[in-house]
Amino acid sequence: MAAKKNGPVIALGAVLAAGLAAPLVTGSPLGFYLEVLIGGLMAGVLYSLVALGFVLIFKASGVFNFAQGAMVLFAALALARLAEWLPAWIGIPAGFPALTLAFVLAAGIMVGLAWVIERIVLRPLVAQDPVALLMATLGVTFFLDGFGQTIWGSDIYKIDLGISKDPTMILESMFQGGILVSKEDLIAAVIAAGLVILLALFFQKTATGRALRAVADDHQAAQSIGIPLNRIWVIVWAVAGFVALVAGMVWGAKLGVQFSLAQLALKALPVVILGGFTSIPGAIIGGLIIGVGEKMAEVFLGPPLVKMWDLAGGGIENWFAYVLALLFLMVRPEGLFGEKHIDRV
Amino acid sequence: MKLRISIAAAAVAAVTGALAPAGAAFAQAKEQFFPVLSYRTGAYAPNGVPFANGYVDYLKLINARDGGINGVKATWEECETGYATDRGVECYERLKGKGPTGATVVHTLSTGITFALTDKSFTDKIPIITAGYGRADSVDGQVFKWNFPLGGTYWGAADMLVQHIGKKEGGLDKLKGKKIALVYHDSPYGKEPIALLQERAKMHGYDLSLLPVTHPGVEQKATWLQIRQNRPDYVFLWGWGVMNSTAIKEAVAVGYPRDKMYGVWWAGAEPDVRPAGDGAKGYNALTFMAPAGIGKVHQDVIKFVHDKGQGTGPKNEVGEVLYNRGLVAAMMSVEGVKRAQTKYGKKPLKGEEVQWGLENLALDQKALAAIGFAGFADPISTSCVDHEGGSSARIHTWDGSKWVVGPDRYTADQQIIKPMIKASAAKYAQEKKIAVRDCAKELASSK
Amino acid sequence: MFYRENGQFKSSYREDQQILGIRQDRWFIFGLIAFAFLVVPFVASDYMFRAILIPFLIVSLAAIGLNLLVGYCGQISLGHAAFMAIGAYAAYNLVVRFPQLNFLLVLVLAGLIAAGVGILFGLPSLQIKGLYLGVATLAAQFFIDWVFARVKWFTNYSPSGSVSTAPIELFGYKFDSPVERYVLVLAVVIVFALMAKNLVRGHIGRSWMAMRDMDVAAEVIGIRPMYAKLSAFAVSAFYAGVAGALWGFVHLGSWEPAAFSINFSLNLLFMIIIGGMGSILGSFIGAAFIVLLPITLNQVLPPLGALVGMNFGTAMASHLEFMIFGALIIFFLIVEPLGIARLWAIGKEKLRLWPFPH
Amino acid sequence: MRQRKIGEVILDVRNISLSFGGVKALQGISFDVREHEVRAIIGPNGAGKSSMLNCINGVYHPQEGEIVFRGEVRRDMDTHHAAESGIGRTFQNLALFKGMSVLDNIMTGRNLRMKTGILAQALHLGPARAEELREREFVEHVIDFLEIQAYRKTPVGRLPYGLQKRVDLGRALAAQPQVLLLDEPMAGMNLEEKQDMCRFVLDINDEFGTTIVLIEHDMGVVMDISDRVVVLDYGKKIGDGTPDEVRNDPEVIKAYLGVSH
Repeated sequence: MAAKKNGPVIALGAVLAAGLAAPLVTGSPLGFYLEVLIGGLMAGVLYSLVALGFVLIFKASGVFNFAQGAMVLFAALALARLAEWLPAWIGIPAGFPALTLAFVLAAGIMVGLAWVIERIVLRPLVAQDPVALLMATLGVTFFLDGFGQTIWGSDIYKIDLGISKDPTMILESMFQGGILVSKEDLIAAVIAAGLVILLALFFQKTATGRALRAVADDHQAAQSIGIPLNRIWVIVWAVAGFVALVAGMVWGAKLGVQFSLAQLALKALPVVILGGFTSIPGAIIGGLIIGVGEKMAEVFLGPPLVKMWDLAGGGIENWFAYVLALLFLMVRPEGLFGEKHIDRV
Repeated sequence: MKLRISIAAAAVAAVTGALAPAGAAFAQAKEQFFPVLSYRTGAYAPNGVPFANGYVDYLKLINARDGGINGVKATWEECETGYATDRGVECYERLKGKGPTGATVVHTLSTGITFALTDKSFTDKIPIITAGYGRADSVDGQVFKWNFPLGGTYWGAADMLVQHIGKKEGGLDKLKGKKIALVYHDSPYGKEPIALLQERAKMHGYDLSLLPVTHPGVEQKATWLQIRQNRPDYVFLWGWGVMNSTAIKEAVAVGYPRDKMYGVWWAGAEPDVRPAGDGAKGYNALTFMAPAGIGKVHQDVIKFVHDKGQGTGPKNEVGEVLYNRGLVAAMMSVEGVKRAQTKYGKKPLKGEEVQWGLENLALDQKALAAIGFAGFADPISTSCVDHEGGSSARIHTWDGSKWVVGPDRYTADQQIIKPMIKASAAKYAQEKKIAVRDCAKELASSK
Repeated sequence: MFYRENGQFKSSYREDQQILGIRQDRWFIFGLIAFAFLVVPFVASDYMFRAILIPFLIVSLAAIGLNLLVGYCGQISLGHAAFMAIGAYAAYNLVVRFPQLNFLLVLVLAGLIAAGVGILFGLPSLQIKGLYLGVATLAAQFFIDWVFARVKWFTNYSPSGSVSTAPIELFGYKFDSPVERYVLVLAVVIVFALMAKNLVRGHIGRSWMAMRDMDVAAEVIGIRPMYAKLSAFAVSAFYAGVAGALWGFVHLGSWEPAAFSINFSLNLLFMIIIGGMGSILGSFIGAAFIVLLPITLNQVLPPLGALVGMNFGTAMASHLEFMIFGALIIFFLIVEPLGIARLWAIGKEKLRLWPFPH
Repeated sequence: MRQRKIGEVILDVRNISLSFGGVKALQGISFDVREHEVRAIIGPNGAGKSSMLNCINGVYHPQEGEIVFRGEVRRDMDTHHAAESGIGRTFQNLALFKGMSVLDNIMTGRNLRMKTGILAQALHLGPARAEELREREFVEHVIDFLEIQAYRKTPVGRLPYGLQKRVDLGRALAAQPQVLLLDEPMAGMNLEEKQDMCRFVLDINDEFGTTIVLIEHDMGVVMDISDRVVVLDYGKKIGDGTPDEVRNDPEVIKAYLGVSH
């Protein structure tokens, strides 16, 4: 019975593992292979950060928050612009001090935003159909896109964390040509890991965090032990806003802060599908799988495909994540860490 | 409730406005109307804004300094396309009937919109200027009566880049076995140069790899990993908006030398390099018509427009690459009208009349100097057969704080491009069932 | 007072099953159609036709298609524009390769090809539901976009990847001017809207709605989920395909895959949610809302700003447009989560009693 | 008094076992149902009654055992096959199609018999129209029978609970099943509504000759209207026989009254 159910999962895993190993077998240099792997992991970290925001909100309020991407953009814009303006306004030195203060202010703004969203959007729609709530978050997305550009501007802005962008070579003795890593990527990974630890501590050790977990498990039970649902929602949206700020900072530092940041958020959907809608570890591992999968596919699978069918260029990473998530769904509908759901009649 | 009523009222107003015969009230006004399709929001705003500012500033200058185009006041209205084709079409439809004579000439500022409007131009009879973009085959004025890719096309641009690296290598024959990667925006814009690069690859034996980047272009990790693996000798960058700066950043991250990177002229402006910081040092791009810098026309803009508090954008952007290109684009519109006025008189002209002006442009160095564009625009001389009017460009290099223009001027090799244009235009004419003009005959009958 | 059904008796089941059971409704709709055919062509401007009416009608058709799937059958699709792309490219290839084909036939064939692809991407719906299914349709969106951007055959080896269509000709008559095109689109859309209405009031429509409302119960009374879901995907994709072909041939004239991007898909979804899920009329209302609102805001905001002494540039107007659009979506959801069509129905019910409160 | 005699065994459930994960919902249940009889399944909450019905019409697939329906032996049923071969069903928690009117809900019961294709439907061609009218006529008959004429066009969500139950019954009835599985048809009803429902159940049995398998908690009702009773407890069968036999079965008494669980 168990073997029968897990059969397809194992089969898919085997195919993926084989795909992962294939480049090595066909003679790609190990050093380069590792670089692609690292590149994929780094992209995956960024996906994970956005997916984390989705999962937090979905877990606590059952709302699929389409606006997470817009929140990332909004937070990043706030951070970048405040860091730029603060020195002129209050005369603190530009660079790290201004950035720190800007970070604190931006976090405050995200909390305020969470409060406003709860008040104006979620509260009137409480107990509505999930689709209506999803749509409402789409409305929030539009609003934030316009509002963010109005107050922060629509140019490309820099977030300068003061990290060198030049790559460094490591392990040159082990591989021919060495492995290229960028310090920026490493720091991004460290920040992401730090955030996850922080969240874990928050959920495990603080009273609020425990309350949030209670809500996630059972709304009614949580209410009956005296936790006001409204406040919980504000808190969880604020936490998601904070996660968005961190994601925006890391992304913004890497790519520059611009309107298009919000578009990357769509990638979080396959990530949460893969990881399960309610699982924080799922969001992280899902993000990494998607990141590695699509970079590997693009670099190693793309060129042969282009040759074989005489395509006009590769670009399969555009759909790879979704197709991967789809395949995965077909064999395991509840996601990696999701809860299984049985229909009752 | 109140909100809803006012929305309804607004909608009614808009509809009736659209229904009313456009411009009846202005029939007597001595005005020439220029629609301005721009994008000041969205993923491409960083590049769209300075261009639009330059364009509008020049029209303001014409009115403030010269009192209009030979006494005909320039009017304009901006419409936000967001770089989206359907919005662009809507904007065009909205603006084309405005002013006493309708839209004079339209700059689409997007290859996608160009494709869509080209179809409509045959019935609307409004010329489309695509200075340095648009469809390459529209050089053929016999098929594309209304399109004017003035000053250059992407086929020309790609050709010049190949010439440049050929020269660097010590001869085009030295390109044999070299590897060139094209990193391009995955849209008609980015795909246009492929045909020419493949044609040239056949001639010189270099190896071309194609690396598309999806809109908006912030995800290029895999692209640059491939570049790191293949180590092409040169990378051509055909990007727009945030894609360009991202490409440079990713190049830094994989350690690809920036001085081996060559951008098209839309990937060689300040917003493309500034976000990359020091990493952009050594990056090259084509520059056609208008390099960065201040010339006579800029001084005029500052004096007549900005100093009067009428500047469209911030003053310090005057003289930047894309701003200058906006100025040049507006200059082309105005010069087209001026030329047409010599035939039809100094009054508001119809698009159809301006088409003649654009087709008979003869802007030599002297004429350009007279309007303040010395050093900021190249001579243009168009005809019924050739709607491009000359195609030349230089390479400029970012030194970390400004663009440094290289010494060599390249001209597209028409021997290669002409037949491609002919073939492509003929295919279009056949698909669309368009009657091809006979330029020799038209010329004879007009004399 | 005026909207009352007193004295309108049904003496047969057939009469009772009419689409518009109430006489006033019938007059209203017939009047509207007559107005659209007989009056609009003579009074509207080119701008109205090309920038508003034609896109509105085509998008309505696509929204009807999506509504059949999402609103009637309860299967979410986040990638419906991809099926429009299939229709558009299918039509393009049919016309290029078989130039003598009648345009109406091309439309139907394009729809059928889209329906085939729709069935293919509907297969996951047999196993997964809700947002999970949304991912399957997103996969369709991105994969199909990619195919048309990459496989050169589909664009007839066009160097720029953009395709251009030939002028539309039907029975030797050329549809060149905006008015002619409008009438053509109007006729197609009305016919297809009527067919959609017929479908949803018949047993197939009932099997879709049964799947939507309670899939287990539907199975128990003998509705095959596979047939119901896949037929919904097929019909829905068929509509999208026809709409896509019209969008390409009649509205754009030339296009690239970006014309059918994910944003288009999301917009279609907005339309049916704002207009009303499970309502053909709602599809039209939603399409009107989404097509007209941004354009109207874009045109109305600057003069309104000028009235209060503010001068917004196009950038500001465009940001405001985003904000108001987002705010209105939220507003409508709060006022009536079931869409404008529902508000309309409530209004009609009130009108029936008017001027008496009970 | 009854017009139709109880006949041969029409449905035979043999040794059915069903488990979810580690939870054993049913363990080796066997019983039979004869044609035209009213068969009740009773038992405390969680006894596995609904699971039993779900196995019979294929919503759940038992791991062991077989189901014989009209001589056809099946390892497990699939829902569609069950419906097609004449097993109808109502639900414990209302499973009506909330977005549809009463008429449409009951019309779905006729879906099995409606065969016209998509194109005929879309174009509203003659055959499609004729079919629709024909089935409508039958459905009107059901509506008359259940006395819900006034609510034909009302969305079912707006009806009071008791009437919704009736619509649920009507939908199942419209399919003209040979065996009708009723899952707590009277739960949550007041006395009057219960009496109505009893009358309908008996009338259906009588007028249409439909065999009825019902789950019910109200012992009074069960004892009044059923011919034979199966008693389940914790997934096991603990009693089977006529109401009188069951009532006096010590096992059953223990399960119901004795040691509290």
